[in-house]
Parts: sequence; structure tokens; C-alpha cells
Amino acid sequence: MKSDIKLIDGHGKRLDGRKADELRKIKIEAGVLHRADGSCYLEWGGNKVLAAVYGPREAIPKHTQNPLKAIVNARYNMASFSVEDRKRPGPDRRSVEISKVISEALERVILIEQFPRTMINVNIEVLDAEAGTRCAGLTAAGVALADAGIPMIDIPVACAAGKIDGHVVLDLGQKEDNFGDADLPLGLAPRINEVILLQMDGHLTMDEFNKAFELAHHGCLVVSEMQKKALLEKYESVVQPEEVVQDVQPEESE
Amino acid sequence: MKSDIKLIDGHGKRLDGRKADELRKIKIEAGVLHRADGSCYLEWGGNKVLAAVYGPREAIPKHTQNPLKAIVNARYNMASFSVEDRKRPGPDRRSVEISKVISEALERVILIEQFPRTMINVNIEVLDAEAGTRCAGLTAAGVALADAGIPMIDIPVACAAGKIDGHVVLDLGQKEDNFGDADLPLGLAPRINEVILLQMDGHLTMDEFNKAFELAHHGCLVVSEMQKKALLEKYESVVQPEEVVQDVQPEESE
Amino acid sequence: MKSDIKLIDGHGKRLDGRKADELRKIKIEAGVLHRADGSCYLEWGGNKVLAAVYGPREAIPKHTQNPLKAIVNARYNMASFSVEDRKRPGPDRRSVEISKVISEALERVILIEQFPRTMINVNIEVLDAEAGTRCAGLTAAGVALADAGIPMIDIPVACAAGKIDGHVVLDLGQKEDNFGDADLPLGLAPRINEVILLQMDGHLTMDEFNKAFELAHHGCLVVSEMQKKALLEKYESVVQPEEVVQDVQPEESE
Amino acid sequence: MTVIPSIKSDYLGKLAEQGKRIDGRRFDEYRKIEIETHVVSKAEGSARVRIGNTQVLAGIKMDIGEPYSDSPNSGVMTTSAELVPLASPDFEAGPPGGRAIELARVVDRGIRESQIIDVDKLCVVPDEKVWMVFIDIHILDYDGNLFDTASLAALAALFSTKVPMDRFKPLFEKLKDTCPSINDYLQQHPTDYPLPLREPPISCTSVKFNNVVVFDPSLDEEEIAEGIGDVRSHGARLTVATDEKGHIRAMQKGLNGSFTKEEIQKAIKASIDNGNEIRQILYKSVGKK
Amino acid sequence: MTVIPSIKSDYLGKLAEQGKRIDGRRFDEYRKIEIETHVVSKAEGSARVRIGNTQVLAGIKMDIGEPYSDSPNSGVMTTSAELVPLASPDFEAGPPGGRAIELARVVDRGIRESQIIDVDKLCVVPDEKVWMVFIDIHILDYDGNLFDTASLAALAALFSTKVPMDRFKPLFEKLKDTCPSINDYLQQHPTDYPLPLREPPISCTSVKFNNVVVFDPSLDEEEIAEGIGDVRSHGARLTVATDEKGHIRAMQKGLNGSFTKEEIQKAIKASIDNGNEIRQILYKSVGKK
Amino acid sequence: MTVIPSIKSDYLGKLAEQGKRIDGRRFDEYRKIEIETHVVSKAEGSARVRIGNTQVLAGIKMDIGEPYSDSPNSGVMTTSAELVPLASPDFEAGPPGGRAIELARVVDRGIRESQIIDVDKLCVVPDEKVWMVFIDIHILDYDGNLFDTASLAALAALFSTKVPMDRFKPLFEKLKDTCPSINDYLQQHPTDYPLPLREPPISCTSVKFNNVVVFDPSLDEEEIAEGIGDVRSHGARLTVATDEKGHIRAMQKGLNGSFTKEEIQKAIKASIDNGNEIRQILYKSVGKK
Repeated sequence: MKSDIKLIDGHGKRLDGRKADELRKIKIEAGVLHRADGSCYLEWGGNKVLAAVYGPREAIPKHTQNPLKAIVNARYNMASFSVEDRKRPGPDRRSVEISKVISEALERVILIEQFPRTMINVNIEVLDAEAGTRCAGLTAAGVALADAGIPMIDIPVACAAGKIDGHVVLDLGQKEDNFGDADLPLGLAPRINEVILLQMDGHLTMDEFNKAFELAHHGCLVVSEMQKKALLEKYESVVQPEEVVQDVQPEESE
Repeated sequence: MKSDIKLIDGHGKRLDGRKADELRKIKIEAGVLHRADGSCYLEWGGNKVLAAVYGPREAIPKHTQNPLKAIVNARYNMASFSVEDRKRPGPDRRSVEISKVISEALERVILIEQFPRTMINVNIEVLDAEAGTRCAGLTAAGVALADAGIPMIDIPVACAAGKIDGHVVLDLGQKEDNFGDADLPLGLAPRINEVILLQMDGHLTMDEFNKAFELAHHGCLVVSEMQKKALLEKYESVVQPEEVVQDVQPEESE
Repeated sequence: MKSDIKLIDGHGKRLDGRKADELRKIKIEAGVLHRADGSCYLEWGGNKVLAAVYGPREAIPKHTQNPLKAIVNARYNMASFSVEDRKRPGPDRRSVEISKVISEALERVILIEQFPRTMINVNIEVLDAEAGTRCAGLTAAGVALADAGIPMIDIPVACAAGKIDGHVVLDLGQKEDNFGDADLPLGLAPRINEVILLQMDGHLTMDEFNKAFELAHHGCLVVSEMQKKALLEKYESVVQPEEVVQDVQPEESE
Repeated sequence: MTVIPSIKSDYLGKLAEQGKRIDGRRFDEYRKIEIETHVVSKAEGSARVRIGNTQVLAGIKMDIGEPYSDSPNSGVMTTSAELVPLASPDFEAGPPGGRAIELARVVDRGIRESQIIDVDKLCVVPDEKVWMVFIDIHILDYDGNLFDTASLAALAALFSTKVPMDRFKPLFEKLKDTCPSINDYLQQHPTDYPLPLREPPISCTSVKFNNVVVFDPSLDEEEIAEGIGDVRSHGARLTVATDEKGHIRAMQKGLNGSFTKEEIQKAIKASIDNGNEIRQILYKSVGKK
Repeated sequence: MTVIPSIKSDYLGKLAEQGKRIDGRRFDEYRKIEIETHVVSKAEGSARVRIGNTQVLAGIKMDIGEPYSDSPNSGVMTTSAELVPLASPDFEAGPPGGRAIELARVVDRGIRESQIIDVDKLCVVPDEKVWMVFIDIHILDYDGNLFDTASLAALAALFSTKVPMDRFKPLFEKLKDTCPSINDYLQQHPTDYPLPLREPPISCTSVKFNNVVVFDPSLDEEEIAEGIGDVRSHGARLTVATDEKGHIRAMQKGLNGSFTKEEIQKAIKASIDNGNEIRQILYKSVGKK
Repeated sequence: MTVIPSIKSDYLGKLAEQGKRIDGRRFDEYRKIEIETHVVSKAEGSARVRIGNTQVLAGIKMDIGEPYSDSPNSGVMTTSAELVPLASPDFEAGPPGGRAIELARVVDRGIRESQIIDVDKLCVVPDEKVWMVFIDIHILDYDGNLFDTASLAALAALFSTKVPMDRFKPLFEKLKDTCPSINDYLQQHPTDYPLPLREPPISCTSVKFNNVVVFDPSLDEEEIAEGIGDVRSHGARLTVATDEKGHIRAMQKGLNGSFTKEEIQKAIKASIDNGNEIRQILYKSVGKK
């Protein structure tokens, strides 16, 4: 859908005042739910996302059990009231696809071979949606998994870049997504520096792709630090302050 | 939905000529189906209801089995042609809820701990509907369970009271239900005198509630006698007349 | 639905130029799919049908297993684009019924007692539809089963006769089916000469029925020869020519 | 499915070879048939039919809807069947399976293809509004031969049906604004009137087992024909609907056995004879002739 | 369902007999109630309610639709509840089961039967177009007493709801051609305005186990009442919605136990008292009174 | 899923380390591609595409429907994929699962986002009636690389599609009364005409296993990448659609492995090269250029 809206002005300023390489405002909170084994609340621009992890526990129904590893069931779900026109409850084709690519991305980082015959359920609820929910969801899932103490090689993180009015920019907002030229959501395992989620819609030259990839990659690293900070804050809130310093410093130096 | 219909006249007479504390005409017949383990046909005003009991038999699927007790699956179903505008076949939200509250009411009276790992299926079909089908259904289920010889602490029974034009009355008819002020269906275990089903919609003061409760409770006791009579008639029709007198008298004296 | 269309002219010639006892053009090819254990592609007039056989293999879910015999799951499915107005994907009531009668017909000829606890899946896809798809489907299934090497007492075959403008004719085309008087699809086990599928819609006198039955029976025998020829050609294409002659001659003399 | 002990199966098989049935009936003889109409007051028409212990309730509801584009002046009919778990421990709740769908479709074809309902007389506003007739089959008690019991219940219910002019008066009033041509229809039909029907074909079903063909099978006989627990059995079922002139109006073969041509011809003839008797029972119950 | 070790169950039971609860509350005392509104910007109204650790989010969406034929000038409301697996390991993804449906219907009746929403004021074009109000209940964290938390979240969300006149401007413009009478409505409502509401009844829930009745049950207490793992247990649940005048507006008994008349009367009285307190918390959070 | 014996998996892995594939292809080499159009006469367009033993049939049906409110003058397209059990013992009947949905959505985006179909030319009556294009993907034989085979089949089918003016004549005649503006459209398009299309991007898929990336994976290679039976395996899949100018139009990474940036860049380049070759095969088969 095209329109006459000008998405970026002569000074490289975007509709919401951001610069090309600027993220929307992000807030991450770990351990927000009582019942879940691990959880995360994340606000990313106008997106509000909750993630909750349950498991590992015995996989049911039994025929889904894998004798060699855990299965990871990520379930991305949008609340009926999270979008402009009310969404019917239950999964649609879009959420089934997103659940699949997020599950696959998480399987890359979780040490699934440590928990044969089990399942790890990762529930992602989008409460308020404003472009970029799959990146927000994967990022929240990463924090919730760490909060649940699930062993991982890396805390997964995601961020998108895209193209608007011919310019490559970081982290598209709603109108940029609706009326822009391309969107490139990128999921990263930051420590091993490998791509665990990648999709692209629109129109990019090779050069634009390289630039967008760099931007999104950079975005991932910035968000990754926020993830660690949120986990640290949760940790600090439950243990003695002096202990925290000792335990967490080495983690940060990585 | 409100209307100008006058539901009760100056002499306390209702649309169908009944007094405030008068039940609609009720007819109960036990053992009417060949295939079922126990069954009951019940007419209550314009309601026509069939109930059939199967079991106890091994619960399927297996994972539903409870090693300590039987599970009771009541299924309340309205025939497509039982209402003014044809109902789509299959369960709707209303029938799912009614099935649930009836199942729970029946579990209170059946000696479920005597039949671990089994299920007892109670099928209630509403063939003709005219207000009060859940009470008619629970009442018919009670007779069908007794006809099937399922051990119970009590034969469950139900009856509603309500409020029309500001008057508390027994056993609402169709128009009284549509245009009345409140409906209070009550399910009773009459021997232990405890409430096993209770719902209320509308508007009642505490005094009105007490009056309505008394009326419905009284209605339950009246219908309970009809249940026993129907079972007695079924019994008489299959055994020798002289035996009947001996066997059934003690039952009646309770 | 009636119309003014004249389906047969004074010389007994039908809309597409066929005589009363003439089949549409039929083309049968065996072993057309790589993945399936046996397969068949069949064109019958404007119908295009693919059949693929998988099995016998362990029946799942387990509770469907029969300890004494194989279960035969025929699945008749129409592609969305096979009909004038796009069909919604997935089974409708018509395809469920056709799947059932074809499954039952196949169970008659397959030596199901040789493969207890297994299932034999027969998938019939209608890619292009022009009246008579159930006969085309059963005929293709017969070839695919033989191609898969499933032991059978007979290769099943089917052909319809019908009545148009008061005349009994063989193998109705689309308009003959829409505007004709009766359709009689017949499935045959040709060697034992018994009827394994029979349906009839419309209006036939006893005499007309006898005549239609004879025509359809005759059609079955003609198509049966084409089935054997198609299997022979597949066989010839994979073995030495001299061997073929020896092996297949006795089969043909039956 | 209930498994009949093989001893019972063998016994019925042996009886059959001697030309006998366990309840003493002849091979082509029906159990007692009872028809009761107007059993559901909310329905436009209804009937409860018993054949032996098998009991089926059919109800008819009508509504105003839009015609199909290829028959703009004809009413529409739909048949559904529910094998509710009330009727048998083998019936499960849930959406209709293959068995319920085959039953509904065979009953439906018996009515549709024979054009029993005169759908051309169910047009309210040409091209726009027609009557829709919903035939709902509810199995209450299952002791064999659902096809015939359900077909007969549907017929009896149709014969008891009144087109509900009074119930739809508010809708008709509303339609007067947008479809003035409705006035013709309303003048012709000022009040409820009987559903316009033609002569009904009657369905008669037989099953084959141990090389005999028996009509109106009981549940025991059906289970033998279905080969429950017996791997060698190849039973078969045949339903034939015939009209007053002895013409064939619909046929359906079922189960995993087969018939010879001669068996089919014999079954057609017996269906005509039984059909004539059953038609009289139907006519009597609905006050026709 | 999580199985509470029977040792815990016994412990809670014994405490109850001594008139105590594990968290020190009185039998009729609620956990801390927190209400936050306007939590979802895409919704017309929203609220997050916490009762203890239980947390429910309710969102309101509105749309223009057609009225029911028997109330042509009234808006339409619908309530749905999802027990999403986020909130509990015992909740499964998939279409709502009996539990979610009962919850949605009890919340719905509490609002519908008490006529909290003044649906007569939600008519846009008489006979043609009305507002549809969708109440969606999303359980976020489950630690008992869903009925009260969900009902309260629905109420708070309704009180925070603005009728989205601006969002629907394009549709209204289009409707002007076909329904000129819409102009009256548009003149009265030039911009977003609060959803027209009446005074709300408040739902209060108690469960009975070991012959005591406790209000605002925690998950542990609910599981004992549900008799998880205990065959003899017959716990029962009672929800009573009462209004400012102390009148009863809705009741629902649940679980496989029973109540005496006296227990019910006592529960109604405690519901009125608790309801008055909760109503004040609600009013304060939504800036009413 | 079929479990490949680990001996085969090991063998393919070892071959890969030596730069070889079991069928002798280079890592970036496709199997033989065959395209046949006009294979289904009832469809508006159709094509059967074979890549090696994998075989996919795509059919196009068109209908007249209403536009979306946010694009009132544009046609509508929908893509569905069925993994029918005909094509593989691992495909199950039933509603589409995650795999079929991902396939349909990736094919759909490749067409939709590249704006291959000129939907602005599919408006019949502005604001009211537009053409709906249904792309249905039917997998017939599954031996790996469904994404490319299905995308190519969809493209070839679109290029063979004629807008069915003649078939819809009766509907158009009817619409003349209510939408006189349809006459413009009918004058411009008196008879069937080719679906208006732009230049098509081509999808090329590779999988990574044992640290090599191979294009057009066979089923064996896909199963190794999916890590069937091998816990340590983390294979990955990448689909890249590129256009004639070498621009990227869509990407989709799949499976539970990962790629480095360099691997992705290399895959894009190989996709452009392969895409150009495949585009020529497509053009030849549909008689373009």
C-alpha cells in the first residue's frame, strides 16, 4: 500500500523525530509474572509484549517426545485488542508462521540436548502492537528463558532495519512499516555472532541489504545490553547488593 | 429485553393461568430407551427432554482416567428444531456451560469413588424447549441414573423460581423468562437438603431471594416425588405386583 | 435442474458426438510418482485424476489398529481449481461420502487379512473434474494398488451408465450429468464379477436399470483391460523385453 | 462398535443358512413400524418413527433465505443427521463423521432426487427470497437399520409440516418495502399452509452375510454384516428407494462386501413390495388417502 | 492441574478448622487489589487488575455492526475469555474449553443482566447500524479467583472506554449517503465520548472446603476445593454479584460440592460488604465520585 | 519424518566436506527443471513444475468480490498450499499445519511484495467489485525444495492465466443494473485477456549442513539439515527471491541452525545467478520474450 506520506525529511529526520540509526524507546523488565518459571515484560516503541517460559517438563502428548532433545514450542499470540481492528482470538496464518520461525531461532541457542523427552514452552503475548512485534517477541523470549534459568549458548535478541523513501533506517515504526519500501527483521545469537532469524519483504539492492544488515546487527547488540541489564536488575532485587557485584561483573565483561 | 406485556394480573394469575406457586404440568417416564443403560423421558410444560445414561465403563481417551474415581460427562444438547429459530447442530457456549454445571451437580450425588478409572456418560437431549430446560435436564438425568442402577446418595432434582412484574413466582414459562425480572434455577440433593446447582440472572433483593429460594426448594421436593413415582412405575412394569409393594414401601417412607 | 438442452439427437448421437454405448477417451499411466509406493495418473474425458498408495505400514494412531487385518483409508480429494467455481480446500460432505464408499469397495478386493495392525493409504486427487470422478478415482486407485504390489483378489474398476432424454447411455459427460434423468456409478471386481460400489440417483424403471447395469458392467470390463495394459507398459519399461513376454502372458490369459 | 461374541455371530449365521432369523422374521420381513407426527411443537413439522427398537426423530424448520443463482425461483432444502451419543454407546459427540454424513446424504438424495418437495412452489420473491427447508434427523435409540428409519421419519415429518406464514409475518411486512412483488405471494398464502409435496419413494435396506440377504437388519445382523471381529466376513448393505409405480429413485451400496447382479435385482423387487406396505403405513399416519 | 502434595492440603484444611488461612487473611478478606487503566493504547479501553498474584488484562474494542432483529435500536456486547498458556502451566492453547467459556459467560452475565452498558445509547442509525462492544479478557498470571479478577478488569476497562468517533470518521462519511439519519447522531457526538455506563454490580467469589467458606480463594485454596487428588473432597464455589443498593444481580455456583441455604445467605451478605469496598477501589481508579 | 539411516547421513556429510553431492551436482547447481502450463482445463491458469523428482501443480481461479476498504480500486490475491498425503508419507490430511502455512506465506509474499500481479488493473467497479485471484498450490511428489518448486509453479500458472470475462458474463449483465460504471470496464475488456503481470522475481533456496551450503536441496539433504535423528545438527535454510536487476525482493530463513553474514551474502549472489537461469526457463515455457 503506497501513499503520499513523506516518511523522512531533508534532514534525515523521521516522522517520530528519530534519526536513521535510532531505536525507538525500549524498556525491559525480567521476572514480572508469579506463576511462570521465567518471564519478561517488554515495551518497544508502542509495542507491549509479555513472555513467559514453562519447562523443561515432560513433553505431552507423548508421541511428540524426542528421546535425544527437548522440543521448543514458542507460541506468538496477539491479544484481540492489540490492533486497530479487533482480531479474532486464536492463531491465524501469520501467527503460526511467526511462532515457527521463533521456535526455530530459540532451538539454535537453547542447550536442548540436555533435556531429552521434555518440552520448553515459550508463550509470547502481544498486548499492544506497533510494527516489529516479532523482534520484540524474540527479544522478550530471550530474557524470559534466561530468567527461567534455561541453559543457552547465548541470549537471543532481534531487531529490524528497513528502507523508507529510499533511505535505509533502523527499527521501522507503524507508518514506516505500512508505507515503506522494505523491512528486514534480524534475529541474532550475539556471542557467536550468527543469524538465527531472517526475513525480508520489499525491495533492496545488494548495497542496501548490506547497509540494512549492519544497522539491524548494531541494533541487536544495543538491545542485547539492555537484556543483560534487565536480568541484572532482577537479580539485584532478589540477592544481597554486595553479592551482586561479585557475581555479575564477570558476566558483563564478556 | 423489556416489553409492555403484563405477566401477572391483579388476582396473581399468570399468563397461562397458573398461580404464583404453581408448577407447569410435568410428566416423567423412566426406562424409555432400549439401548441405554438407563433413560428418562420428561415433559415439563412445553419442554420435552430425553436423558440416557451409559456406564460406568472404562474412560477413554485413557489420559482422562482418574485412578480414584469415575468421571461424569453430562452432555446437554439442544436439537436443531427445538427452538423458534433453527439452532446450528453441535455445542454452543451456552450448552458447554450448562453441561459443565450439570456434570458438577451430578458428581456430588453419584458415588464416584466406587468406580475408579471409569466414565459415566449422561446424555441430555432437549427435543422441545420452553424455558427451564436445564432444570428439566438435571431432573431427567437423575431419573435416568437411578434407572441405570448407578449408586447415588440422592436422586438429584431441579426447579427454578423467578421474579415477574415484581412478584416472586415458581417455574417461569417462556414469556416470563424473556420479559421477567429474574430467574433462579436451583438443583437439589433432596435427602441431604443441599444445593448442587444454583445460578441467578436479573435483579433480586435479599428478601426476594429468600422467597424465591423457598419456592424453588418447594418445587424441587414436589418434582422429587414425581421422580420416585416414575421409577416405581417402571419397576412395577417389570416385576411381579406383590413384590413391588414389599420392595418399594420402605423407599417411600424415607 | 432441468433445461431445454437436447442431450441426444434423432440418430442416437450425444452432445459430444458419442454413441449411446461409447466411453469417453481414457488414458491410464502407472507408476508416475517418485515418492509413492504405487501410483497412477488417469485421464477420463475431461477428468484428470492422480492416485498414490502408501503402505501397508503400522496404523496410527494406535487405537485404530485392527489385530486381524489392515485398514484401508481411501481419501478422495478435489483440488480447489478442479471445478468451475473454486472449491474451498479440505473435505466437504460429498468427498467424505465418496471416500467412505471407495474405502469399502477397496477393502473387498485387498487381502487385508495378510497385514494385521497396518493401514494402507490410498490418496486420490481430482485435478480436473468433468462428471464421473468417483469412477475415475476408484479405477485409478486400482492401478496404483497393483503398482504398489498390494495383494488383491482383483483389480477394482468402475464405470457409470445413466439415462438422458429417456435413453440409457454409457458414461455420462458433464452436461448429461447435470441435465440427465439418472446416473448409476458401478464398481466391479471383474474376475469374481461382483459389485463393490453402486449408487443411483434419478429415475429408472426396472428395465432401464437392467439395461444401464449391463452397459456399466460392459464399460467396467473395457476399462479393466486398459488398466492391465497400463500396468504392463509400466512393467515393460522397467524389465527386459524378453522377460516381460514370459511373465505377463499368463496374467493376460485369465 | 460392540463386539458380538463370536458364538452369537455363529448362531445367527447358522440360523440364516437354515432360512431363519433370531426373532422369527422372514428374510424380507420388517419389524413393527410405528409413526407419530407433531411430536415437537417448536418445529414446523416433526415425526418420531420406530422400527423395532430403533427410534428416530425428524424435525423440520423453515426459514427465508436467498435462492441459488442457478435456480433463482426455487426453495432450498438441507438435510443433517446427528448420531447423538444418547442413542448408542458407539456414537460419539462431535462433528458428524463418515457414518452420519453418509446417512444424511442418502436420506437427502432420496428426497431431493425424487423431487418430493415441490421447491418451485417455495419461491417468495422471484430471484430474491425463497423458503429454506431444514430437515434434521436425530437418532434416539439405535437397534439397526438407521437408513430406513431416518428416511421414513424425514418423510413423515415433511408430511406434517406447515409453511409458517404467521411466524414470519414481521419479516414479510419489512420485505414489502424493498420487494413489493411479495404481495402476490402473501395474497395467495394468507396463513400457514401445508408444505407442497409430491408422492414419496420409500427406502428399503437389506444386508448380506453368510450368503443370505435380510431386510430391515437388526443391530446384531448389521454387526455381523460389518464383520465386527471377523476378518473373513465381507458383508454388504443395499438401500433401494422406489416409488408407487415401482420405479427406482435412489440406490446406495455400503460395507466392504459385494453383491451379484441377481442379488441386486432380487433386492430391488423386495424393496418395491416392502415399499408399498410402508407407504400405506406412512399415508395412514399422516392422514393421506 | 498441579497436584498439591496432600501434606499441604491437610495443613490448609487443619488451619481452616482453626479459623485461619495460610496467608493470615480472615475468611472473608480479599488480597490486595490493584487496578491500572489505559494500559493498551490500541484498545478503546483497557485495564490491568491484580488481586494478589492473579493478574488479568481486559481490553475493549468497538466496531459498527448491525443490531439484532429483536432490539433494532440497541448496541451489542460480546465477552470472550482466553486462558492463555502464559498464565499457568495448566492452561492449554486452543479454542476455549468449558472453564474459559464458563468464565466468559459469568463475566458477561454480570455486565449484561445488570445493564451496566446503556446499549440504547449505542444506536448510530436506528434499525441499521449500532455500536458493537467487544470485551476481551486475557489472563496473564493465575493464582486463584479468576471470576472476580476478570469481572473487575472488565468493569475497569469499560469505565476507561471512549467511543472511537474519530477512528470511524471515514466509515461515517460513507454512511451519510445511504443513511442520512446518521447526521443526528454525528451532531450529538462530534468526537470521542465516554461509553455510557450505569452503576456496576461487583462479583465476589468464595469457595467451600473442609466445611469452611473462604472469600477470594488463592490457587492453593481453589485446588483443595476442586478436590485435586482427593476423592472424598466435595468443594464448591459461589460467585455473587451485588449492586450499590445491596441487591443481588447474578449468582453462579460451581464445582462438585454443595451449599446449605444458610451458607448461601451468609455468602451473599459477605459479598455485599466486600462488593462495597471493591466498588470504592474501582471508582477511585477510574476517577469516579 | 522419514529417518535417514545415520550411515547415509554420515556419507552425505563426508561427501559435502569433499565438495561433492551424492548426485554429482555442484553446491550451487539445480536439478533438471521442467515446466508445463495449461494442465487443468477448469482453472483460469495452471502449471505443473518438476525440479528433479519434486512435482508441484499450481492452479489459478478467479472470482468477483469486494475490495479491501484500504485499497478500494485494487484486486485481491490469496495463496493457499496443501501438503496432500499423495505427495509424501509424512504429509497428513487435515487443515494446513505450520509447514504448509509457512510455504504458502513465503510463496505469497514473493508474489505480493514484488507486485507481480498488477492489482490496480483488476478493478471492475471502483469501490465495489474487483477481481480476486486465488493461487492454489498442490504438492504432488515431494523430493525436496518445495519453496522453489511451488514459487515457480505459482509464477508459471499466473503467466498462463486468462481473466475469465466470458465465464462471468451472466454476473456482469446482472451488475449493469446496480453498477452502471461497469460498462467502461466491459468495453475495454470484451473478452478473456491475459492477467496483467509485471516482471517476476525468482526464489532460490539453499540449506546449510556440515558447514556447507547447497542449493536446490534434495529430500535427503533437507532431512540432514533438519537434523532428523541427529541431536547435534543445526541445519538452516535460506530462500532469497531476486529480480532481473539483481535486487532482493524477499528472504526467509528457516530451520534451527544459523548463518553467518558472509554465508548470507554468498547465498544472495548465487540466488541471483540461479534466478537468472530459472527466469529464462520460465519465460521459454510461457512463451515470453
